[in-house]
Amino acid sequence: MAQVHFSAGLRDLTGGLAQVEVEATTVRRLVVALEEMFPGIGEHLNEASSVAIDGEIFTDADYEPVSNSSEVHFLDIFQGG
Amino acid sequence: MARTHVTTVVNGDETEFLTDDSTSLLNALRDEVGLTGAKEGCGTGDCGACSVMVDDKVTCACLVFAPEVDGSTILTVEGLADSGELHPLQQCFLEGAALQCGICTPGFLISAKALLDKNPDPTETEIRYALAGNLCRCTGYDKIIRAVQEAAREMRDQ
Amino acid sequence: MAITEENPGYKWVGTRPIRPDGLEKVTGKAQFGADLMLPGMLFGKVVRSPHAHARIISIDTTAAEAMVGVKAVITGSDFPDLAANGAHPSEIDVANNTIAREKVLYEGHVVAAVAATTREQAEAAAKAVEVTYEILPHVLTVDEAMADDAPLLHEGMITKGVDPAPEEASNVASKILHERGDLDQGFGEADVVVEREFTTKPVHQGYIEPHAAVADANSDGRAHIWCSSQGHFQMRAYSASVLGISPGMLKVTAAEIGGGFGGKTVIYLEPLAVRLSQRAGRPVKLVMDRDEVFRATGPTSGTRIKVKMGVAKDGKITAAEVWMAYEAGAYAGSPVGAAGMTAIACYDIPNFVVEGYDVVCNKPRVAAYRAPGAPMAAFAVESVLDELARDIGMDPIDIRLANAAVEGTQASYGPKFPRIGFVETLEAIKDHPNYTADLGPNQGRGIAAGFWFNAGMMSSATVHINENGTATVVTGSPDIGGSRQSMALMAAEELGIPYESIKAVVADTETVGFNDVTGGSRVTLATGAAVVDACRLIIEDLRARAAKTWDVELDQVEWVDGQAQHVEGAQPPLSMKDLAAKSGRTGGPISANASLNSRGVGAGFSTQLCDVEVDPETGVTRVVRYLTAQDAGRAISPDYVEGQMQGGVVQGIGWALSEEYIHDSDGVMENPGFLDYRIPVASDLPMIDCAIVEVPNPAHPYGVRGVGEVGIVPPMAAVGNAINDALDVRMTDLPMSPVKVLEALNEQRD
Amino acid sequence: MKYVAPSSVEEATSLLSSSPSAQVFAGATDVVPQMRAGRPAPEVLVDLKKIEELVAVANDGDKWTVGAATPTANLTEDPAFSEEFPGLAEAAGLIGSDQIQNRSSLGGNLCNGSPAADSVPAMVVNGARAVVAGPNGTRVLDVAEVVTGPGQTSLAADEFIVEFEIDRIPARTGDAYLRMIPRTEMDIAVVGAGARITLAEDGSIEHAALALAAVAPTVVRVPDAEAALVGNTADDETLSAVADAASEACDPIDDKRGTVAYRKQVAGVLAKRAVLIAIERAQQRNGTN
Repeated sequence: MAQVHFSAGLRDLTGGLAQVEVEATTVRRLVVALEEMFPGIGEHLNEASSVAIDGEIFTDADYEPVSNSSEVHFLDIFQGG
Repeated sequence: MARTHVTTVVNGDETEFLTDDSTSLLNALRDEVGLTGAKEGCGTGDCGACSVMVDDKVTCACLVFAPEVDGSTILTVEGLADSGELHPLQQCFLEGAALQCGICTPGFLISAKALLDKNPDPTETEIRYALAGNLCRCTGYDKIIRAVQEAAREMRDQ
Repeated sequence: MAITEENPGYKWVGTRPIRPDGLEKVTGKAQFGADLMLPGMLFGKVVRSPHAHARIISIDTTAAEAMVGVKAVITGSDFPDLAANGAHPSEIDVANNTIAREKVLYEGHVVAAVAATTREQAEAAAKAVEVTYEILPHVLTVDEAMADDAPLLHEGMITKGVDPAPEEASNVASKILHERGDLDQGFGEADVVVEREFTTKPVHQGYIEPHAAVADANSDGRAHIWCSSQGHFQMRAYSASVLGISPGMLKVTAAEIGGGFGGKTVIYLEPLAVRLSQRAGRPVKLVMDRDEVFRATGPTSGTRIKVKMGVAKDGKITAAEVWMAYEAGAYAGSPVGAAGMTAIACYDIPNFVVEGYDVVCNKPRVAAYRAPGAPMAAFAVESVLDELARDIGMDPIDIRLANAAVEGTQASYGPKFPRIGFVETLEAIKDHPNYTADLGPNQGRGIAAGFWFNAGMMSSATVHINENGTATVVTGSPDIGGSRQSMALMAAEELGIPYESIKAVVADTETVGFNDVTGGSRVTLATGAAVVDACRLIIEDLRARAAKTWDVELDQVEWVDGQAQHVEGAQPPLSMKDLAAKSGRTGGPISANASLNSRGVGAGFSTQLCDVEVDPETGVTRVVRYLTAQDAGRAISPDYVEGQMQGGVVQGIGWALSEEYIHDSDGVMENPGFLDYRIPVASDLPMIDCAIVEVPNPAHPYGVRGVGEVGIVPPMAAVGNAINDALDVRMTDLPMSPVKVLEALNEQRD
Repeated sequence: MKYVAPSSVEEATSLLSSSPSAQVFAGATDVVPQMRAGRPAPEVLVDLKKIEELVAVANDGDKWTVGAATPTANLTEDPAFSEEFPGLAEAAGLIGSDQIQNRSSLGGNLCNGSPAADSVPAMVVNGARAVVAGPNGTRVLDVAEVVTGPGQTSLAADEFIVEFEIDRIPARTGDAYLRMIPRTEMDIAVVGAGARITLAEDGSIEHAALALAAVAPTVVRVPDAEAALVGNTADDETLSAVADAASEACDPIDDKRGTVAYRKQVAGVLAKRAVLIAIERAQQRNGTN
């Protein structure tokens, strides 16, 4: 099961949970699973977050593979200069 | 209002143009003569991107009214190379990576030429002060100063 | 200076040849945004609000329209109502920032635009547009904007990120929060705790080229835009959105760009130029004056930041508490999010809370500026860390080494760091002679560090092999600081042909696949990866053609040193030139495209060492020596890596000492020119010594990390720490101007 | 706007008299930025640079005359002038970049009426006089009498300055000018201080002049500091009195470039430093010219 971590800002949407374990093979499926657990979070994750999988940050990472040992963090989107 | 007829020598060529009296030399060079090498960065003499030589003196073309240069000789960056052979400053800017975006480069080249015309062996401090009227936001000036030092060296050795 | 790994025998990567576009730029031929002239072209001029906050009661354009030479006048009503079309709120903000509808939200906000035959006519017509305003009370700073009874910029703005959501609207667009561990416990374990409050003013990117756009609209609704921007695909998308048309109706050609630093990732003039051109039926050029650039385009945020940190005697940071409020300007979207993620990212801190607020106020909408958000936070955190090191008597490098994030550290913003080079930058400073150089009277030395994510995002590249075996590398990433060179160097390395045989070009939106903006330090990494991919496709193709020529299996052919070789030497090699000359017989032209959403972004770190001399009687601070060490991953083009490092440092020195937006009490900017908005000039500075650190990014074919941004993160704290070292005064308000330094010295003397 | 370039003083005065909205200019280094900032353009812009005596530097043995439109670069690059009046030459040389130096002039710097004009304190301490041309011929007045307030002069609308007269510097006399700017170049003075000192044969101060820029609506003399110096040497007590008097003479404002408190304090610092440099130069100039 992938370890999914939520930043403090996201915990309003997870009922205060900082971490959950989710079975998924891609980021998109992971988000679908999270939406089932925490209704409303999916839209936020799709719109306002980038994702780090095992330390590597992705934008628009819907089909990026996630493994059972993956550590996944959703991050606020930021802009470069 | 009738426009003023101005006769000049620009980069070695006799050049005539018509201009409004309130038009700057910079806009006349860019719009009427078609030489867009000199740039407008501020329009108030604070950035040096429009530096040109008027009768062998470096100045900001944005502060000169176009009719003032009637009878004058003007050098812009387009006239710096000699029949396609780059001026040592141009070559040293290229080799020393003394430009990033390149918008300030024409002005720096003209100012540096004005300096080396007067002072062929300037110190680093003299170069820095002579180029203080030319703003560069990309390079932090380091490579520009080095390029001018190198060009001065090469020109002295010639 | 390769720190961890020697160059693995690269022939081109890491060399310093002349850049591909250099000749045009030293001879005045390069065409920047304002340089294009088209037949029949009109000159445009924008009408701007003189008020910081006002309701637009009416706009009367009849007098302007009647003037000699005037061909078009437009206002907000000439653009679609995106809100009614259900557009995303961020798109609506972009549109409203481009041209105001009901309200103007800052001095300089566009209300109308005109196009006329000459500049002078356009300027006169712009003055003749009559706008009636109802002036509203304004707020200029986070303090004013967050006050209980503050006038609101946006009536319906409810703070995001707060649970439960507030019922009342405010000027706070959002709240961010990062926390870990137990703050009380952490401070309890500390031997020394320092708490300080810092303020910074908005500062401008200060590119020397004002924004410029030329548009030529056709009667079929299509239009061609030439503009200087950090991303012409982005300009196309934004323009299409503001104009309410499909992006495919617009073709955007990237002019050369005279500096951006993040400030040209956003849109100002392009849709106005298109609409004027449509109305007039002629091409229209719009160019900003310098004062318009200052009044209406992208500064970065003014901020208020509070930092409390504790350390144990051994130098370990036990806890950190950071509170920050960032000005967004007129619309939500300050870089406080990135500030929150980067503030303490250099260090492994067990207990922390980082809280931030995105606050709108009546100033121009902030735009990205080099590592957006990070420098102000670093100023605060690195200043406090300096003070902590002094209090426990520890060397400033050693305290950073004691806490430095390394591979596997759980970053403050969440994930674990992959291989990073922060420690190596600290060591590079420590090993440099500047670290132990003698200091004179009234001189001091300061250290500071910084972190930036760098970015990947989307890029496309096309590589063509010409009939003589030379190559053209086509990308859609505007070249701000020498990226054509890094593209050409990587292509030369891949293809095995000389750098001089490669032409690297930046193509328009119809000639190459999509590219995200030149920003986020991403081009060498991501567009570079697309170039590498395209080159590898070319090589596969060339091997296949050689195999065909020799009538052997593909696996019998390898590509070495720019030629196809038979693995057993059974055939004389076929050079790129040979294969190109016969391409018609082996399958036609040799060309390949690659498009990607980049993977493998590698974080960047910089540590900097600054020596200053302060005049104790006037408060004037001069930087006398400067060293910057930055992990480039791999320096593809060392000249331009150094250029990025040096340029970032000097922008930071300006931010530290002399740059600031100054507004009067009416919210009118008082220093909208380079005379009083003081960016550093050549005589203000010493040479900027560079130590390029190379800890290759394992996820990139050449180890690239991205170098454009992190260099601006440490300088303000490095300068402030040096001033403190010189005269024992802790400066907490940027810029550290002579007035403020002298005030601090006077207080110290009293 | 019409541009005209008369070739004689008479032609220029008649042009000025004929158009109420005519304005003279030399280098336009202030005129152009002011027009860009929205000041209405004059109907007639009179270029003074084509009038020979306005662009000349001469020494007739008793005095120097400097044409009012002479580019300040000509002045700083004149070795004899710079040697005699290093303070005035340096002050003139501080007006902007090299590009500006080829356009800026003492006449323009003065008549623009900025309280922060660098060359004005240096001219004032050197007793410079302005030769003013008008429809009724010329008159001479002290430079200190020309500017009456920010952007305002005592000249009539149809008058302009032809040249400046500066008496040759006496023996044992030196001048100096210092300014404080946040950067090293390209800034307007936040505080400026010009000093001129004549030493007696015994090394004490025989005559002193001190003037400050950017600390009041016009350049100000500091008589109390001058009095404190005369008859004394530059000991700590005297210098401290100079600094106090300079600070006291200030009537500054808070603006984007500096604060009242800062200007007062730094005026004292620069006054002291300028006096010391002037004394050092006076000591080096023992003989006559």
